[in-house]
Amino acid sequence: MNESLHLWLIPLLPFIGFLLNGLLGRRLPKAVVSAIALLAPLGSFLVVLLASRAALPHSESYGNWITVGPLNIDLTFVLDQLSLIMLLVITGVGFLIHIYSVGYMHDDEGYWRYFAYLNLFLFFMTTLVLAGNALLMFVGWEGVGLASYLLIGFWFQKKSASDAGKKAFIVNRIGDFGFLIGLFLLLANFGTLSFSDLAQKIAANPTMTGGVLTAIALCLFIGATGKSAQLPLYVWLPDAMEGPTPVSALIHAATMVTAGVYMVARTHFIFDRSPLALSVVAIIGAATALFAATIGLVQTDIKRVLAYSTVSQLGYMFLGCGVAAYSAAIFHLMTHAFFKALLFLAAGSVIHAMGGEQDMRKMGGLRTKTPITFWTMTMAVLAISGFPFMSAFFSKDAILAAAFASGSLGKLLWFVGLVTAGLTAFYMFRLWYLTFFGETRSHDAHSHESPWSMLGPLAILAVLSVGGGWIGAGRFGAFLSPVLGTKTEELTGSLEYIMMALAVAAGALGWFLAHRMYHQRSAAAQLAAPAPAGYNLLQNKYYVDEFYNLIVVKPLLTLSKYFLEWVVDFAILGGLAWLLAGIASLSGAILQRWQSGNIRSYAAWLALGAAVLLYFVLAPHVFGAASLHLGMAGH
Amino acid sequence: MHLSPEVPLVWYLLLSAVLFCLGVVGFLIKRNLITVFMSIELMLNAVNLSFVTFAHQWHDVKGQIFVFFVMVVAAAEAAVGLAIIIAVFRARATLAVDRIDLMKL
Amino acid sequence: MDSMILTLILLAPLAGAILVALLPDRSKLPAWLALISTLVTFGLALHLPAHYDAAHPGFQFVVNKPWIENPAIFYHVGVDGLSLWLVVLVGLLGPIGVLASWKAIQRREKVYYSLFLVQQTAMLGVFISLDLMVYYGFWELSLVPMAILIAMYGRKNGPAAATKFFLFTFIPSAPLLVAILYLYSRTGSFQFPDLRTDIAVGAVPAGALFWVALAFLFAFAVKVPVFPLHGWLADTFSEAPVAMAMVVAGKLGLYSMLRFHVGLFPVQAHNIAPLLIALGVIGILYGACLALVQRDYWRFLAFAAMSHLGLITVGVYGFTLTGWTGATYQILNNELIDAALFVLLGALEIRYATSQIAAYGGLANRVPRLATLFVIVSLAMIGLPMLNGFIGEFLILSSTFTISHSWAIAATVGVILSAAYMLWMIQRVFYGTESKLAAESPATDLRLSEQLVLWPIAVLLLIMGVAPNLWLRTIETAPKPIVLQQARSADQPAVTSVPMEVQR
Amino acid sequence: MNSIPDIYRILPEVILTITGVLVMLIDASLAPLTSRRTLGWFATIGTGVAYLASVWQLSLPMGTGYSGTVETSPFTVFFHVLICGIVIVTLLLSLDALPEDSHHQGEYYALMVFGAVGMCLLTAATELLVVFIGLEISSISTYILAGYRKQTGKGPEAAIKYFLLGSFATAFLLYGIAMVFGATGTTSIYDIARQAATAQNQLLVEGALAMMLVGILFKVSAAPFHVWTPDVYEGAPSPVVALMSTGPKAAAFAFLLRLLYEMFPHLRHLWSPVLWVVAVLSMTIGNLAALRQQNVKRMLAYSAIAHAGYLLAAFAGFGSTGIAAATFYTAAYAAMNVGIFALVTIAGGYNDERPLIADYKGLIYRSPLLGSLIIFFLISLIGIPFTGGFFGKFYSFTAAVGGGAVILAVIGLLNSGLAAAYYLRLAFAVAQRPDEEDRAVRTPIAPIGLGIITALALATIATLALGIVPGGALHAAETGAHTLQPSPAPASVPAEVTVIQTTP
Repeated sequence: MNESLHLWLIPLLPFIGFLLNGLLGRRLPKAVVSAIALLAPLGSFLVVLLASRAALPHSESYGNWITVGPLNIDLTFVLDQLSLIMLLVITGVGFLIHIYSVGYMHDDEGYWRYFAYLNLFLFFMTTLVLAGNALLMFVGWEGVGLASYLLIGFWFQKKSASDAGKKAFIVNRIGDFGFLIGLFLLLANFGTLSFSDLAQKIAANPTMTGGVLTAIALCLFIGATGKSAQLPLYVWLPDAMEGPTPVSALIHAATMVTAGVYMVARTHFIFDRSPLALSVVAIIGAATALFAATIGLVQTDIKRVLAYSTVSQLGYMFLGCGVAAYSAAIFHLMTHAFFKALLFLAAGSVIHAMGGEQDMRKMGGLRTKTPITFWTMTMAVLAISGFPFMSAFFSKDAILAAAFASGSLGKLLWFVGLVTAGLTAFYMFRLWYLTFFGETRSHDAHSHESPWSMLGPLAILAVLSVGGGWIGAGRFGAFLSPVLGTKTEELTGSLEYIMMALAVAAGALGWFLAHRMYHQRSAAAQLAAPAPAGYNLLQNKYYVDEFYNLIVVKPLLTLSKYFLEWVVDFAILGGLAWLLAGIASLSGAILQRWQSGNIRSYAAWLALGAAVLLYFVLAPHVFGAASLHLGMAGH
Repeated sequence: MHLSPEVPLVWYLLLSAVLFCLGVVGFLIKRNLITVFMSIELMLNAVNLSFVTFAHQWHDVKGQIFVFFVMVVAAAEAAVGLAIIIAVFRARATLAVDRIDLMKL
Repeated sequence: MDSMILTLILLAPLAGAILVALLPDRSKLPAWLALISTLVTFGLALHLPAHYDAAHPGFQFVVNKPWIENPAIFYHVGVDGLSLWLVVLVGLLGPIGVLASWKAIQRREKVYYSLFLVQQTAMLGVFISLDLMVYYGFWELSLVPMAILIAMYGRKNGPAAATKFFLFTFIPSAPLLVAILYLYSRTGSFQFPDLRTDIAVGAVPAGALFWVALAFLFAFAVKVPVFPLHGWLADTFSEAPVAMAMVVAGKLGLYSMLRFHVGLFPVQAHNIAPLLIALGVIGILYGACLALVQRDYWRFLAFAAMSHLGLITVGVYGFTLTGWTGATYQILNNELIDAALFVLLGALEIRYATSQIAAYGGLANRVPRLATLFVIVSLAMIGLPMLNGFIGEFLILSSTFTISHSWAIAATVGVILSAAYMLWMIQRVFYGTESKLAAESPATDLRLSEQLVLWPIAVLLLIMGVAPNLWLRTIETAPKPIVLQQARSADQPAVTSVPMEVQR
Repeated sequence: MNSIPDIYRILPEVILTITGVLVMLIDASLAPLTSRRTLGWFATIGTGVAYLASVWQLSLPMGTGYSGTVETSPFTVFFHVLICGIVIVTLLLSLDALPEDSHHQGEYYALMVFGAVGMCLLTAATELLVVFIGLEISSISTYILAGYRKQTGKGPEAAIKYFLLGSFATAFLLYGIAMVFGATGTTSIYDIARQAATAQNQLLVEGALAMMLVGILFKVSAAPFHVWTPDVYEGAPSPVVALMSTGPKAAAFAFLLRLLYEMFPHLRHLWSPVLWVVAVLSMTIGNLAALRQQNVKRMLAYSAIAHAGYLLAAFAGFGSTGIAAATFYTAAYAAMNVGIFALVTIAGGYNDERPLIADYKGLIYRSPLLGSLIIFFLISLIGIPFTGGFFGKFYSFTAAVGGGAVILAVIGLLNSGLAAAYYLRLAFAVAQRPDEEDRAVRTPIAPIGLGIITALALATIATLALGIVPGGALHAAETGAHTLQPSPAPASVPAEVTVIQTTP
């Protein structure tokens, strides 16, 4: 533990940015607001760079948060290879997106509020990543949920935006419910939540497998599915596109949604001990990937396509984790952050150019009008569809290889991954063609290129998307090994190349089909022709939202309104109280009748009372001692 | 021990109890205020009888003194009672006990 | 000074009440007097935590003078870790209540503020008195000002709600008094410390003790309110003036449960604990579901409060150290949050004169500060980490988890529902398209008197969330003896929050 | 032992009689039209002197006078003070309440004073004859006072009902006295106490107990014999009801205490269950019947019946605790009832112009003093702590629980919970916001004179004092109770019982 790296600065700077902008932003000029907002991520980024030079892992504790009897939670920040990479991605991409936002949100009257929330998000995300114990991570976990709620519902006048915000927060909360139960299990079984202690304790008793650990792992995974929009709880991410585009780029592509993957990686020592949990993670990952990719095929809103693409790519990462290739998953997380952020920002620039239009069917021919956006987006499209030597080519391939290498289930999941890779290529190039090629379908043709403050980040991200793969190709696994351990089975040389070839072939097939469909003929609904039923199903996102409404929301509301409120609260409880009052007042009324006002009836009651009293007092004598004659001998 | 010529005291007590019950029944049955009032006087006199009997039995003059006081009180009650009955008659022009039920419930 | 402080705290609001009653009712004079006397009380109350040393737990600032000799009633007051912060809380709620009703109450201010101060005295009396009769006296006295004010200032049907409120608490307090008298006839003392030792020693026969404990529990459960006995809550919240409704629910009942049920009858309380945990959890879910469908926001707040009080009840009857500490801390949190919500909704009612949620919509633009504060307080209520709601919630749920997994999981579902109904509420009132009412009425944002109340509370919520140890250190000392006593008594295993003795 | 002259034993009664006679004489000599208020003041001063005389009696050594027929002891002094106090307050009340034109006011005051004589005599008597005479004097004077408002239809009806039923019950009492005389040959309470246990014919003794109980329970308006109370209270003018519901009742209870604790302690196994049943009946019937009552005076009549029930509960206590509790309750009850009826006189009007609860709506807005006092007395009647009512009930139920009648205490307290419902209905009607067109708002309240002010002040101070510092009154009640204990029965009555003890 050499000298302190002031890790607390990393989350604190964005928090100060949030406070300044939040409290004073309304009165500050835009320039000052953006200055404060930009300094925060830049500052944190520099501190992270400074800290990366030190010997890792490095943990600092800043005193005690909660101490009650046996429970003892400290404020500890841990910087190791895993959190370093995450921090670099968060603060780096975050900073770029902040710069982009200056341009994108320039004429929005809630300008200061937007940047305050963005800084708040960075504060919580950095806390989540740096957290040394699970409870502190949970603080960051719910904090980013709050930030996403505020940012999705940024334009709160729009009912759809505030609805989406509420939906995101509640679905996240359902995930957090699982996370909490996991925390309680950990606390109940190990008495502590600190990751290092947990790792020691679990390592300390190897016999403890099955039951408890699987339960903990699965509960934590429920939390992850909530936050990272995996199959059961993914419904909030597509609606989250109601928020401003840079928000989608930062939160719903690069950083927040990856928190689930980071959490699984951080607690890999639990998942490793329960194969069942791992296979569940893998299956759900692969299933989500395929499921989201199919929906992505038919979306007409440019941001919805990217949203489903994110869900699909996250599926890949969980597939990676599921087959215990955590370093591959994190590698894909990093590369995905770069090209998906770029895709969203480019889409933002396209929307900006189209004057707010998001429907791809009304776009076209932007290749000439916005060349820089076109070229940067092309880089990203190539990267994501696994074009050889682009970033995804390396990271996705690592995951697929790891999947293929891990048993029969792995091979099935590998095949699903392969198909998804093809689909990914198809819908990305579909987007590419619809947006940039063919003649412009929109009536107001004055779309122009975005200002440099937006294009700069695009360029940087394009470079990272291309180069990202090279950085980690060979060395990524080794770099993360001290934290995540090494992945033993490596494919033999020839098998690996076949894998690569197959992946590239799938990508090419996807491109070719998209080319045939959307380049020669400009009509968008081509794909609908062959399978109208399928098209409608996909168009309506498998009716999942309606299904959830039907199964959960509607019955809950009707139950509580009609049964709980009317029957239980009003009829039974209220009725009971009313009944008691009724009996009392009824008997009161009867007793009142007793006062007939007639003197003789009063006297009758008096006499009756006297008789009863006499009877009670004299009874034992009259009957008991009948034999005793009245001994009144007289003289 | 032959039966002494006098009537055994217990008969007097039974008589006074009967008179008392007659008074009570009279109070319940009679419709006219005056007769109701008289039945109360009857009850008081029944008690006087038992007082005298006990005084004789205990050879103690205290019982008879008690009787005098009871009579005095009965007289006072009669004065007041009749005054009230007159007031009721003047206010309600009736002596029927059942008609005096302005106040009920 | 230490021995006098509690009597001073008790008499300050009473003196204020008499002063207000005597002086004329002109130009806000009663309001200013009330504000001064509540601030004085709060200042005095702050003296307590400053001079309370957590090193050796037990009652401090104790005053014990005989008052009546035949049934031996003593003026015996004192505070320990449990009641210390509750006294400070009542002190804090005083000025908040006065400021909250500054604009809301225009008529008969003299009667209003003197009764408000009498209510403060009664509540302070309940928290500091250690003689069961004096406690019972203040417990009943706290009903009267509340009932009168509900009757006088009721919005739609004051008297009916006031009678319901009064009878719901007054009738169960009858068996409570008989139980106290029975204990007195058995042990010859009303003092809490003596009773505790006598009962532990077995001076009272077990059979009767069961009924006595039940009588105590029944009276307190109605006051909390626990699930089936909550008939009065919704009506009281929708009829009572803001400053009074703020103080009615929760703390009196819960404190009494902790002190006079779990404290006096640990064995009986332990036996009945499962039932109460069940009722608590049902209360959480029941309150949450009903809050989802309420149309009037006062009733909404009533059921939301009931849901959170259910959680505390679960904490109280978890019989773990963390559970008790968490429950006590959560009482503080909840009262603060409810107070803030009451002030905010009161502010809305002053501006828009209706409490129907449907009439509202899109207010965020019209009253941005009010909206921001409402969001902050709601987040604290649903237990967002970094704010105070989360700490108590986590402590209670984690300790209950060690007791029974199923009930703890059911209680944790409440976390989801609480987010649902609070966000639904924020959405309907502040976001979305601007409603007719919001558009045309010339509403202004928060006034100084309201901001003066709300911003300090918001900051306090944050501090209590980030640095809870300031409070937990003292609160933790209260339940320790009971836990130790539990551990000593043979039949109960040491019920701490961690069954396995794996401790750092 | 009888060193002091007998006259001192009955000094208060003598002073009262002189005052009464003088009032009558002066009244006769005054011109018909001049105002009789001075007579009222004269009567009040006379009673005041009697009050001082009875306090002075404390300094006398305890003992009986007039060959054992009257007695002065702390017990009798307590009741003398109480009765004189009640009469003073009622006289002050009537000074302003009686309208100027009501004819022969002089007799009104004289009758009140004579009534006081009767009551004091009843409490001081240790001879059944004197008991009978005292009872009759107080009854007859109250019969006449009940019918004072001759011109209304209800006045005479109340008088005739009270008269007929009263004398009917007194006849039973008399028959009881006769039977006791028959069984023991003496009518002196102390002699009876000695001989009753070993009387030869127990049938007669128990018969006497039953018969005397009927007479006394009627006077106290306990349950089966209560039917006259509502009608008479409604018919009689309010100041008279203030006297009737407290004075004669206190005296009757004093005699009941002597009867049960002094004369027939050995029959406890008989009269204790009877009183248990009567107490429960009176409480329940009194409270239930009052629930639906709209007429304020009738409602208070039912409440008087209920309070008789609470008082009878004290008789379940053994020895001095029971007596002290009952004595204290008569004082507390008297203070409350006189207060509330004084207020009903003012608010309801002399001729009951505003008899219904609805007429009291919004009273606190029209005259805050009157309104808040009504609420205060109603709260004391409910039994809220720190008022006389609470400690009355508290001691009564402590005695009951001490005596083992726990169920009775529970029923009693649940009943007082039920009672809160109708008291609150009146309290909240007074506290409610009046809607303008309401009839009650327009009729102005009579200006409150000096007499009523002092009457109200005395009643309020008494109720508050008995609530906050009940120690003093309770101590007096206890010393009284000790004196009442029967002198220990002589060591042993000669074994063989001579059939007839012939005394010369």
